[in-house]
Amino acid sequence: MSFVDQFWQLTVTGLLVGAIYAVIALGYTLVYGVLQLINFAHSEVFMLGAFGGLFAVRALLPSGNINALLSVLLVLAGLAFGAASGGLAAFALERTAYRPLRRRGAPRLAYLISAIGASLFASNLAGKEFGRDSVNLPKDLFTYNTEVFSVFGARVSSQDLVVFLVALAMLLILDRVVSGTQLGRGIRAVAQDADTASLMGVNVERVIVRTFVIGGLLAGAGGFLYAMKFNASFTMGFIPGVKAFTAAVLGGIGNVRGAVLGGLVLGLVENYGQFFLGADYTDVVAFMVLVLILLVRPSGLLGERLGRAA
Amino acid sequence: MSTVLEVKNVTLRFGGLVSLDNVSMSVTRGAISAVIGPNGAGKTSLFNCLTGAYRPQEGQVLFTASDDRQSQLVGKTPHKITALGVARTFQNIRLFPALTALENVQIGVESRQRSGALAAMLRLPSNRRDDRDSVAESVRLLDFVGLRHRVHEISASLPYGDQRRLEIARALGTKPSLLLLDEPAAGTNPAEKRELEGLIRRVADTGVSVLLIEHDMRLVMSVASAVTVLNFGKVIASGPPEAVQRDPAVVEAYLGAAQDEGTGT
Amino acid sequence: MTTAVSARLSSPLARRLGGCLFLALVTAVVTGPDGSNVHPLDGVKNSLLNTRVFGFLVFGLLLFAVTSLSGRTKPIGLTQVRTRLSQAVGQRGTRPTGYLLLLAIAVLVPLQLSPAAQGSLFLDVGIYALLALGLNVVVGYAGLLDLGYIAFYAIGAYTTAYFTSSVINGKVVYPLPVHSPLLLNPFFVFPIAVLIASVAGIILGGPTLRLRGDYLAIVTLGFGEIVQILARNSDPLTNGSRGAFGVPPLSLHIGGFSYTWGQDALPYYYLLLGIVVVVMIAFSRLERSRIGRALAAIREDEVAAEASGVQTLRYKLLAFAIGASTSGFAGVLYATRQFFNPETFSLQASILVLTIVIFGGMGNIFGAVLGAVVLQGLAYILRDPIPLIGFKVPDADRFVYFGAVIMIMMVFRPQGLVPSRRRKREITMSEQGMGSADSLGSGEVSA
Amino acid sequence: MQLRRSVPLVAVLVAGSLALTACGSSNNSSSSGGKKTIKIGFQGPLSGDNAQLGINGEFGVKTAIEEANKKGDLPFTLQLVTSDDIGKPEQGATAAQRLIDDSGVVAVVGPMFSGATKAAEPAFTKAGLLSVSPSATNPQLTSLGFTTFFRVIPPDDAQGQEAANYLTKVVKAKTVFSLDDKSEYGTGLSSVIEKQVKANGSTVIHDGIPPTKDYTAEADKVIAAKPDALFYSGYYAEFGLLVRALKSKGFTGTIMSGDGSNDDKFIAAAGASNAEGVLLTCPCGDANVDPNAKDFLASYKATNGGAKPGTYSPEAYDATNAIISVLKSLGNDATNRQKVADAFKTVNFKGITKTIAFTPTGEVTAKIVFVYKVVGGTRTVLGTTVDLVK
Repeated sequence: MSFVDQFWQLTVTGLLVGAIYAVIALGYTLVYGVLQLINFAHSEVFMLGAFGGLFAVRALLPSGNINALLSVLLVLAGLAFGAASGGLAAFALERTAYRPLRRRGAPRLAYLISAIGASLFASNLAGKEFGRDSVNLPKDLFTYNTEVFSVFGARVSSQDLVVFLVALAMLLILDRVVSGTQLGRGIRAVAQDADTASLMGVNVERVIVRTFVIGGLLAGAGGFLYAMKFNASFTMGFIPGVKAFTAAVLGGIGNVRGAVLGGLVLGLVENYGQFFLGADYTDVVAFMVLVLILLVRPSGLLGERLGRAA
Repeated sequence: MSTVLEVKNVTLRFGGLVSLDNVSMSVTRGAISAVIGPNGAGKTSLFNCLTGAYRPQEGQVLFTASDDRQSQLVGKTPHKITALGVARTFQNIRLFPALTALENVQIGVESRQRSGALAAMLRLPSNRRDDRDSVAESVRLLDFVGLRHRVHEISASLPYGDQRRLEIARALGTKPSLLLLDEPAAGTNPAEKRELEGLIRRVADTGVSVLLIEHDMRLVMSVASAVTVLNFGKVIASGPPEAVQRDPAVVEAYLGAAQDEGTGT
Repeated sequence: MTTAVSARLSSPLARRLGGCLFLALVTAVVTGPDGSNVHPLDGVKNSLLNTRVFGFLVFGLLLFAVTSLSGRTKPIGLTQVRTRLSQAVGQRGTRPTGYLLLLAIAVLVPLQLSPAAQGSLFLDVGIYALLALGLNVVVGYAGLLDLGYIAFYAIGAYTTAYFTSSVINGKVVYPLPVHSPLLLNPFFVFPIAVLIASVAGIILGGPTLRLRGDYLAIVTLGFGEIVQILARNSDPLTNGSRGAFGVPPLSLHIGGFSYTWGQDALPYYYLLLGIVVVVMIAFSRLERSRIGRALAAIREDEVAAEASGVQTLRYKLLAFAIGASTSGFAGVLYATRQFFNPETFSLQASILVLTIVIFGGMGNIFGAVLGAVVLQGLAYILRDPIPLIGFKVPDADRFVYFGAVIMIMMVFRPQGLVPSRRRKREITMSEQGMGSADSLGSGEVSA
Repeated sequence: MQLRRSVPLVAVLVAGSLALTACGSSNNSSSSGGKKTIKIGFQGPLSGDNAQLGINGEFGVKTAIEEANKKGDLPFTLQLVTSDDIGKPEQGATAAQRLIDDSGVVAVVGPMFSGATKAAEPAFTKAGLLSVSPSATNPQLTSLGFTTFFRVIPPDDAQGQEAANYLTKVVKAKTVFSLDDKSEYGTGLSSVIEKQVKANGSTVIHDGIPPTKDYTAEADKVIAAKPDALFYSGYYAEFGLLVRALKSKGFTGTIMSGDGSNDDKFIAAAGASNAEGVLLTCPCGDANVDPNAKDFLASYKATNGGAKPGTYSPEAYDATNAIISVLKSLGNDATNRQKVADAFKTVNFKGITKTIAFTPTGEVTAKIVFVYKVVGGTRTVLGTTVDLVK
């Protein structure tokens, strides 16, 4: 089992994980763009989205067999409910843990701690309400072992393909939103200079809330994808959260395309690293690469500007 | 007369943009010199090259310390350059806003001290001596710039003109042999300007060479003994103020700039 | 119609009412019955569709009444208490009597506590106070966000395990699969651990301290993770996740005198109290020295500091090394409680220390200690029924309450319990748009 | 001036808050309704990431206590006192001390995790308080001089050896991929298995992967190594995901895991079709499957609001019942910790998982290891290794 034999398999897996990292990373990067803050509670938005989508699909799941059309509809429903839960959670988060501090002009580290508190609160409350065991769908929406196609000999299951395509679609849509819509222009204006933006008639408060909600919608939908492929539990947010945060920094925090690139690079690096050094050292490799990249490019792969990138 | 600073063929580019184009000039020891030029002429870029904030692609900046040792400033970090004896102020005042006037100056003074962390934690005699010296020297400097009565005030709460002088005191604290002043008169009123003029002269009288960037021609003409004029990153004239003032290229540059300013921003 | 409703809803009073009622409902859910993953909404349903919810709504209305009538969101009495509290511990001018009184409390109160509370006072409060004091130098003084701080604690603990052995049941037990040829009394490990931890700090800081704010945060986070992963995976060196068992307790032999810190927590606590006091004195001197001023300068304006001759990188490195060595020192103390495993050195622990520092009041040594006492004390007290109400927080929900307290605290007092004066000024100024309260801000590169 | 006034204030605040901590844990055993109350402690992870395992144990203890109280043939009333150690060693000692401080506590079920056990036992030993772990399987634990420590579950070496024998002799695997979760439990188990597999003449490939959600890459790696069998040393949630990933990548070898995965939730996590044919070993009988445990199952559900027994619930139940049997035999001496601890050494109690009796070091004598197989979406007992491995 040489690296060459495994290369494509590892690449496919890496891109798949990377796409999910990227979807979560966007939430970090958008909020960072407008507030210059690490939203530490973003991982819990992701977790709540996962539960929302999963429970919705479970309630809708028919007892009989699932045909292709039905599975597509179920995935869409899960995405919608996941996104809605995530968006709602992000909205509540902004209202309770961020806005009051902004009104008081708190130092940046205070937001960080407030978000950590919110994160502890949300994840443990989810544990209380949804049980502390991991939950998954009672049956797969896609039949396993169905290889859709193979890329240079790498197997890609239909579920993986769906996860990847949906993630990709969300990334593209977000990119269009940020670069092409009025809301996107508002976000970019606030990211560059909140004071000037407000002088020029941008409602900064509203832009901030919407930025949170957009990040929440994405993370929520991403949470559903993740839960569909793996499972959901009240502690599920932490590790992907740290990874996605790393991805956002790797790409250049505040930079939308940087977050996507960072996510994919991190996914690939982890998988290649896992092959060479074993699973125990996956994170070591990932962080080593991060450090090396930051030493060469101190503000991430694509630099920082939200405005410039989109 | 010896020179304290020699700028030789300095060129600074940002991407395709040439900010400084083959600039050469020199500063005479003990004298007050000035760099003038319209907005965007490259004055602050030149300052940043002298103080290590920018690294020019070409050219040399040679500094001769009071002990006649010559060193190349290009490629050195700002604090190294300060340690050699070049101190600066900033165009848009950069004090440590939450610290007192005294503490601001102490930071400059203490950059020459050597007592370490352990000495500070154990409060060793060396540390106490350093502390005493730094307070005495800082108070002396505050007195020198006329801020004796403001010692314990928070720097951000000082009036604008006082902040300018405090910044000069902080720079003097590093015991420079060359002091670079970046538009010290910007935003000050006529009375403050007169005080500043006196202060700059007094600084020069203590043997510190001064190089200032200034917009205010009146101030430059009254204090400077040598003037270099920059326009579009090039030296277009240099010499004694009266000569420079009559230079047609300078007149042209300033008239053009004045028109720009009138119609522009 | 709708505009009228939304106008009414957006009026401050209506919004406050909504907020209070929302808070009441959240409280009802938090204190209500559990749900399960089979019926995910049952917990919420049973909490809200129940007569008890009226009690909470009344509470919400009361809250609304109190906050509206007093005309401000903060009850006045409490504010005064807080101000006095911060005056008592936040100022330089505190007189020796004040210090002595605090010290007397710290000495006498533990005698009244149960052994378990004493143990918690050492392991949870004391050690974390020491850790917070060290991190305060990094975050509070130098303004550097370090998320991998606990790694140095791990280094201290493993260094101790490497240099020591103990005798259990007549057998010599080495805590690690490898051990130093020269075995030492744990007291002699202190200097070694401090040295190794500070060297590790310099090795980490050297290349990375050039990075700005959040980039530094993520790199240090990575370092912390790497150290934990290495501890967990290097079985032949660290015994992996089985951890190190058999570090001997601290003992002192001077001439004929000898004393061993046994299993009881109290002697450990007093030793630690002494150490904490010494460290507090040392760090407060440090803050008031040229080094403290230089760090403040770096925090407030790095470019100006550099131009004033401050060797910014060197000072940051110094702050990093001081923080690291304090952490390493604490690691030795922790290790001498006989057993530890890599789980202790998790990212969550780093985050907890950071929370303590900021919760207590960034930049203030009293804040760091008070933060540890309050937060860790809270985590401990939540194990018992709340006095007066008699309500016992279910163990599994402890962190729901803990998180809520942190959040509420930061909302009402973002500067922490007892911020340092300098820090408080910086915060006020950054509100007015002057300077950055920490070097996390985009430290402008003069362009 | 203001300062002087504020210092006492601080004093009062600090002293008050600390005094509150003190009073919570100093209540002694009290008598109620004529019968004396005796407390049984429980220590385990009741909050944090591993709370579910702790709750499993707590519910098991609670079931046993309520049954005993209901029966009413004891000369005293039993009460449960819980102490949360979050499963972490740094909380282990404090959690233990809380139980020790409560003089009404005469015996403890727990600690559940090996790391917390190592941190807690010195205190239990010093206090002479009996502690019976339902789940700490690290082999080292009984050799560290903890005189009041017992466990009702065999250490990992027993299970590991049997599992390895089964794989090499019954499944006849020539190459075994041994994967652990890098936990104290997982690495302990995997190292025993690997040693035994090698001793039996087969090849071992080792890897470790800390709990994660994504086992895709690991599955690629396992498949590339082409082993005949894979043994996973870890817990059910991760094992479920691992099996899913392996099956989706087309792994056809034998998949096996140990007691940490022996739970119906594993089948849910893996998906019934993926879990089909997976083997599990456990030194325990499983309550949800074992016909002997039918009564327990009903009583557990009734006591705990319909919750089903999980991993270690039956062990916690058995440990508690063994303790109760000793308390019963001691009668009035049941309040004496030392006597309880001494009497427990010779306990002989037939529980639902096994007969609880101990070797002098505190290991349970019954080292029966069951092999389970997932058939048609449910776990079925194939038998004990004594019968299966010939």
